[in-house]
Amino acid sequence: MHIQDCTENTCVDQIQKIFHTAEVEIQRKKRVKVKLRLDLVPLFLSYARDYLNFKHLAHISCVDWIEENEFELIFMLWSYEASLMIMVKTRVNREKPEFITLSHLWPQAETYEREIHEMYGINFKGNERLGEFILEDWEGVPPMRRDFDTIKYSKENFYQRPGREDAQDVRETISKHSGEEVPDFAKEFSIRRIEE
Amino acid sequence: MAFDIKGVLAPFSALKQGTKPPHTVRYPKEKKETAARYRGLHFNDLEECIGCGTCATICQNAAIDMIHVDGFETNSGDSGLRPRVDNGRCCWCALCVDVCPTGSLNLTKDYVYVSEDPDSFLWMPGVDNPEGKENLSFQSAEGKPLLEYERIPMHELEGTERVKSFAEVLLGYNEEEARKEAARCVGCSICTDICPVHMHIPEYINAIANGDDEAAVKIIYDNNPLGETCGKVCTRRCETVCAIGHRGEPIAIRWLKGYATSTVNNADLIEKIVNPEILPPNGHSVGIIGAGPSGLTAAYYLSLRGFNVTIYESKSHAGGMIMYGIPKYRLPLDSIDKQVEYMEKMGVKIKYNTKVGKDITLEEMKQHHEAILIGIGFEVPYELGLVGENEEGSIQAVNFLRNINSDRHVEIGDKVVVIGGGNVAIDAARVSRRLGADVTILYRRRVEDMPADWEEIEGAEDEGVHIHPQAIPLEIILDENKKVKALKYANAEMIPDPEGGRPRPKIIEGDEHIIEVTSVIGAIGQSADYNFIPEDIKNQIEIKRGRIIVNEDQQTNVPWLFASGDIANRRADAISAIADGYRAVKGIEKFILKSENK
Amino acid sequence: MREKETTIYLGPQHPGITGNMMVKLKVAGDTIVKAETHVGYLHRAFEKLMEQRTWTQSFPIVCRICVPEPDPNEENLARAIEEIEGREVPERAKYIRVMVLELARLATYGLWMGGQSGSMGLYTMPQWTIGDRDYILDLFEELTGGRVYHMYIWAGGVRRDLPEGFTDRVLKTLDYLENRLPDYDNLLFNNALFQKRAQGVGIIPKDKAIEWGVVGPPLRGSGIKHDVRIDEPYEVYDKLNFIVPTSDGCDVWSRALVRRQEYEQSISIIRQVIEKMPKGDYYNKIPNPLTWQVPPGEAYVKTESARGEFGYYVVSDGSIKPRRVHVRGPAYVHGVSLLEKILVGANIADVSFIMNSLGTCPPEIER
Amino acid sequence: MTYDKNSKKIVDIIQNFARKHSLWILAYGTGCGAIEVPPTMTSRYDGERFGLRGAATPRQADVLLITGYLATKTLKRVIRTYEQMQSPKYVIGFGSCTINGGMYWDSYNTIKALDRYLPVDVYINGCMPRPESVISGFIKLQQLISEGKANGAEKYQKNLEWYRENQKKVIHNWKMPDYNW
Repeated sequence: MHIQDCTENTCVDQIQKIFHTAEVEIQRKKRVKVKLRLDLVPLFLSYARDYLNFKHLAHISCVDWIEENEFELIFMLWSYEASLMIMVKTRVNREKPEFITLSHLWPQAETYEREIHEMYGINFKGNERLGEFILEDWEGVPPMRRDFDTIKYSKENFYQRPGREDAQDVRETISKHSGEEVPDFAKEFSIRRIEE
Repeated sequence: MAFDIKGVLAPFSALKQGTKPPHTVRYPKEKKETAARYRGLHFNDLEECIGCGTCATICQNAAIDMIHVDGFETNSGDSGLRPRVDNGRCCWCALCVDVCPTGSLNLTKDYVYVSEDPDSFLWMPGVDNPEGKENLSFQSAEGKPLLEYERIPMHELEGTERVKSFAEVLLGYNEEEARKEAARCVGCSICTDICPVHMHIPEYINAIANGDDEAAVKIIYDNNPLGETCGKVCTRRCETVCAIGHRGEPIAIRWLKGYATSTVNNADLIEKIVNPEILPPNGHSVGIIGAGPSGLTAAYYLSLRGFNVTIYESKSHAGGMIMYGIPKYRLPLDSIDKQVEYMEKMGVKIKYNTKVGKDITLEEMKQHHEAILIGIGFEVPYELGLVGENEEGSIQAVNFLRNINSDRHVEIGDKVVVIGGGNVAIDAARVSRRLGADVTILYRRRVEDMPADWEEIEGAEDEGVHIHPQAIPLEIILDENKKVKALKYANAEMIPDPEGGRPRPKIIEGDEHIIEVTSVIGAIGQSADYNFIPEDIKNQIEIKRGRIIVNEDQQTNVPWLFASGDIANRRADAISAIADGYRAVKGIEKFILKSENK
Repeated sequence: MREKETTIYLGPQHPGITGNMMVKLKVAGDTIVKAETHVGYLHRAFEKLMEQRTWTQSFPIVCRICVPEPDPNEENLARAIEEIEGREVPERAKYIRVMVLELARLATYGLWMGGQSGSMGLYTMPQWTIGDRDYILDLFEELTGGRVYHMYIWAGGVRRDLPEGFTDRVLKTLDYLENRLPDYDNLLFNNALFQKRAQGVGIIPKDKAIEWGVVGPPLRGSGIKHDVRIDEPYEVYDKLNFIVPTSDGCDVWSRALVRRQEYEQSISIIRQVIEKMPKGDYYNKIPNPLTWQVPPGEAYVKTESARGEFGYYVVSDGSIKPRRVHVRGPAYVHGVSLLEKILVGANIADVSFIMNSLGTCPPEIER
Repeated sequence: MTYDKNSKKIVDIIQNFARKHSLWILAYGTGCGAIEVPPTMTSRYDGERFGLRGAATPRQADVLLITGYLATKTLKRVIRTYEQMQSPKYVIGFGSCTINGGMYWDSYNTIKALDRYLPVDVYINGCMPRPESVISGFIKLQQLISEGKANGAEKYQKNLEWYRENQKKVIHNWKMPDYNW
């Protein structure tokens, strides 16, 4: 079935008819948000592409929800006919992140997957070009993961030009002058610059 | 495809460009003027800059360091530091310019910075390019400021509504307003230096902004156990130096403190939230005379440090001047009771109705305690020095306020004149208004010379108090029953002081008036009563202009005797008294523990 | 007879490569049999850096993502934050934004014309177009204070109001640029050499264009009429009259024609904007930038940049820093997977020619 | 080519005079600063007035313009490019990020101080530097050349081991031929 004049509402109805477990909502005009179980996503994407006419894969993104020990994968599909975007969201376990490739549906999905694999360490089964993409000789935690500390890494690995050690903290200077002793539980609440 | 003769010839039309003059900018011979808001190198007006470091905080490149510059010392209102820019980091986004609270940091038209030495790109705007002032280009004044310069207004009762009762005038921030107001703060901490107590202001404000009121309360109680009182009546010198105040309205530090502490409405809750560390008893004992702000503060922190503390208070309630001197519409009494109750929970013992010198002598106290802190405050009013002053209908403001706060009836009639221009005078006037009288304040100098808070003065005017500046009372006229009937006063003109001091009032001869009154309230100042101190000790300590001279530990010339509060500092406000009490804690601790080690 | 295959590494140091990337070519004779793109030479980890910066501090970073055309980046981040936060933008700011975006488009096309003709050895064209582009940069300098990185569009509106008499100078520059178009036409678009060189090269078949994720002028050069400004109008594009030019050739020439016509459309859009621009406020102030928390939420926003659809996926967890900003530049697809496909069968000499026609911009691929 | 300060003074002066008026820039846009190079080189600012020209290959080039931050991946190529260049050769650090990391100071993928890895003769500060700044940088380089002070290549040769050590610290997998210096 082709829905040529698919609107936000008909799109939601249609999806809910077929995918009962999907959480579908209209985020705003021209944006439909679909939350799905991981194993249903490939099915849903090919359904959206072939039956709902969402032919354009606009984006694949990934968010690290480290607090919940999960990665969120987001697929964005655009229908040029309906001028509508579906945002498909699903969660992957962070311990053993795996998903299957979409390059059979959209060849350019391969590029997105290569990047997400490199930056988050998610394995896309079936994608043969996973491996070095943007980084070179990278060892250790994939850098876009939240537990990778870029400031620490940069400090340890790159030479920083000396000469700025004499910088003073305004808060400390003033409390030293006035004799104020700031307790530790208060220090947590100071608006400070980015840790250097 | 056919041979496209036109297409082959068309490009040759470019040859006609050869006749046109080139548009090349012949740099460096010919310099193109940069645009009016070009973002070039920085310039910092060192005099305007207060070293708040907001530029360093917002810089996403961590390009700005705060550095000490000769000629600028750390003092109230200036950290003494100035920004240094690392041009190896800077990206000229000019966020630092738009965020600068004083507007001292701007960008100039200069942009060429070429060198073979990579270490030469650290430089101090304003120090290294004093000529930059002439070349200002991208300036914060031009756009909308990034910071919020307008204070969230405080709700208060209408003037006509206020005079009907002693209900609190300021209604306080609600949660949303407090968060919004707190979020204006840039966290620079300039304000902490001028605060006599050096409260951790940026931290508790940011805690409020983050929605963590309990943390804010804990931070406030770290060095001020009367935070709630200060949140209502502090003279808030902090707000006078607030970085935001340079181009906008300062953060409402006092009201925010008031908001945070008012979220905790009983002593048990305070104990639960503050949960201070209490050291085990160390066997030493300290006696404190007077349960005013300074005495309570000292007692509280000494208790936390393991001392056995007893306060001797002549009246039936603790609080001193904040209990008996500040009208209820500014500071409800249950608020003080709550704070005192919390302190008693923390181990502070208060002996009420015990006047030192009468119920117990100083020598007797000395036998029980290793150190004694005097915090008796100024309770004896200055006399007006007018004829008829001691007759019926003439009262002293301090006594008047004390009686009112003790729920005693005072007869003042319906026409009151208050003499004086300080906070006590305004308090007396506003209380009289609430008792239903028409009130006039007579003050020697101009309104702008009045020592009272401008907010108090405005509040009084809103409530219908008439302020008559430049008026000097001459005589109280009595009726046949020796009751006050009228007041004679003269108008004055201001004469500039030849020595550069503030102008003095001088009576204009003949410009005398008589005003009918039912009461005259004097409020021209107070002093202390030192009669309880035995002569031999009095001879050893130094008393100057009514105040006991103490060192930085609040210690008098008699090592075991300490003094704090109004009798020891010239500012004579609650926050200075608290600061004295806090300092005395350290002094007493040092004194007792040092003698123990000997 | 099948020729022996050789591997050639084109770039990263190669004058014909746009930006800094590498294409590994397997060639038989001078015909490309297989192409493999290698990127990452410009990876600065912007997305990671933004997770360390506050929302306001992210704005100076995003404009570095695409060097020739930084404004769509600022626009996207601003619009994403506004969508999450529900912040209103004053009408005047919307018009100013459109003006800035269209001026940026003109500047980018100027650079593109120079690159496209430079890659076939026509060096007069860059002297003209890049020199003329400088007049647009002068306008930017006057408006924003910076020639290249503007830091002008930000959440809530724009940073400064228009300087006095600015619109007159914009119109004057537009007149100048419009008068230059016949010269450009004579030198490049009517040039028989360019036509011969460009036609039939770098084919993106119409039926594959959408499937391959092509956007912007290359998509329209394959005869498909799509443009974010029409499909999902942002700011005030729905109040302006303009056409979306297309061309059916599917080759470099078609893409050049599309851009050539869009150049004129942009000029017309800016003129309309100046005519319709209302007076009033230009910035709906954000709270204190040091403590500004954007409520939790997410947004995917798109802007039509000169090279095509620029998408930003922004997630906020309610803190003062972004949780995630994911940038989808048009070159992300054009410069990697698409290039690998359409280079097959082309000549080595056409590589840089085709890359230029796609508007490949490596800094936005790896960010 | 070696530089011996004690001899052939006049020859040096003539050589340096010739060198400073013919600085060919290697066309390698290593970073975002490359966007201000075309305006510098084309009609509006016309860098050819100073003898600046683009050169396609390292072997023809005199100046390596490091236009901004260097990702470690690019650094490897840049080192190789630099070593392929013929003396006399000069390096110009272009933009703040070559000096102390610029806005990428906490990035895990870019080097912060260029002079640890390559001998830099002149830094042009800015982000981006205007074409006028770029020209000023080249004028400064010309001045250094005529004074005989632009001797980065010599420094590199002398301290090769030190440079190598630094380079290998950030380039984890060194799979490059070592040139015979």
